[in-house]
Amino acid sequence: LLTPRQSLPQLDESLVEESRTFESRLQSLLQDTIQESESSMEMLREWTWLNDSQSFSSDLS
Amino acid sequence: LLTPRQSLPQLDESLVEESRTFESRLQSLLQDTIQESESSMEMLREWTWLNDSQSFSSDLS
Amino acid sequence: LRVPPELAANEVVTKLLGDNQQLREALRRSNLALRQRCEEMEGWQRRTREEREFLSCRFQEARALVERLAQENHSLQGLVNG
Amino acid sequence: LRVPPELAANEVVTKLLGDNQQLREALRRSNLALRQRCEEMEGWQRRTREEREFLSCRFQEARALVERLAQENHSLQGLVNG
Repeated sequence: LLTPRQSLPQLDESLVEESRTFESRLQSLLQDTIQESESSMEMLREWTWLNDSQSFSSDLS
Repeated sequence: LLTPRQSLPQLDESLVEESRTFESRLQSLLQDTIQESESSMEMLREWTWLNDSQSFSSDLS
Repeated sequence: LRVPPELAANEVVTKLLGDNQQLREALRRSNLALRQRCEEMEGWQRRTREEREFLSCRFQEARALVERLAQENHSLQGLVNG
Repeated sequence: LRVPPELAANEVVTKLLGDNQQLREALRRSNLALRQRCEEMEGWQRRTREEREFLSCRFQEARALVERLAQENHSLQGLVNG
């Protein structure tokens, strides 16, 4: 702890600035990651061909 | 801004406590999510059967 | 704890009170941001678990189907070629 | 700005200096945590992009293979059944 005899610590403006920067960086990173993952999952959700070919094959069995 | 005539604001200990709580909650959430996603990807990396059956089918063509 | 009237206009005290206010606000905002990211992450974690389960089932089905078709194909070729 | 000697022991000033110090430390820690999460997230984002590309290729291959095998089986069945 600073003793009151010393100079007052500067309110590190950069400390407050930095917190804003990281807050918004994390927010957009998370948003991007979620969006990317969901749109790629969208594509992988197309599996109708699996059922089509499955019924096709069962002709034989 | 508080005017100095008013009472001193209490140092809301809970504000400092809360920051610790959220920091570690986010840290473990992210760790878990990354780990889950990587171990499930591990499973989806097994595609040798695809090549096996691919060469099998090419007998015909 | 009250600020005594004789200190109310004191430059040092005013500066300290101002800093206190700013730091408090920054920390409060930071906590809010952390909490929001936690919540987003939790929701997303739930969704990806379901997705992965779905994906993993389809993946196993695809593999089983490929193997069955290849086997049938092999048998049919045997019949065709005598 | 210096704390004048006559205020050095003042209860209000001491309290404010202590509080501000604590808030500053908490904010610094919080910033560090945010930065670390950002970095982890960036690394992970890179890895999952590669994984997804791999996965998407294999899925297309699987689909093409299933369709080809089903088609071949169909032709072979035609030959077998005359």
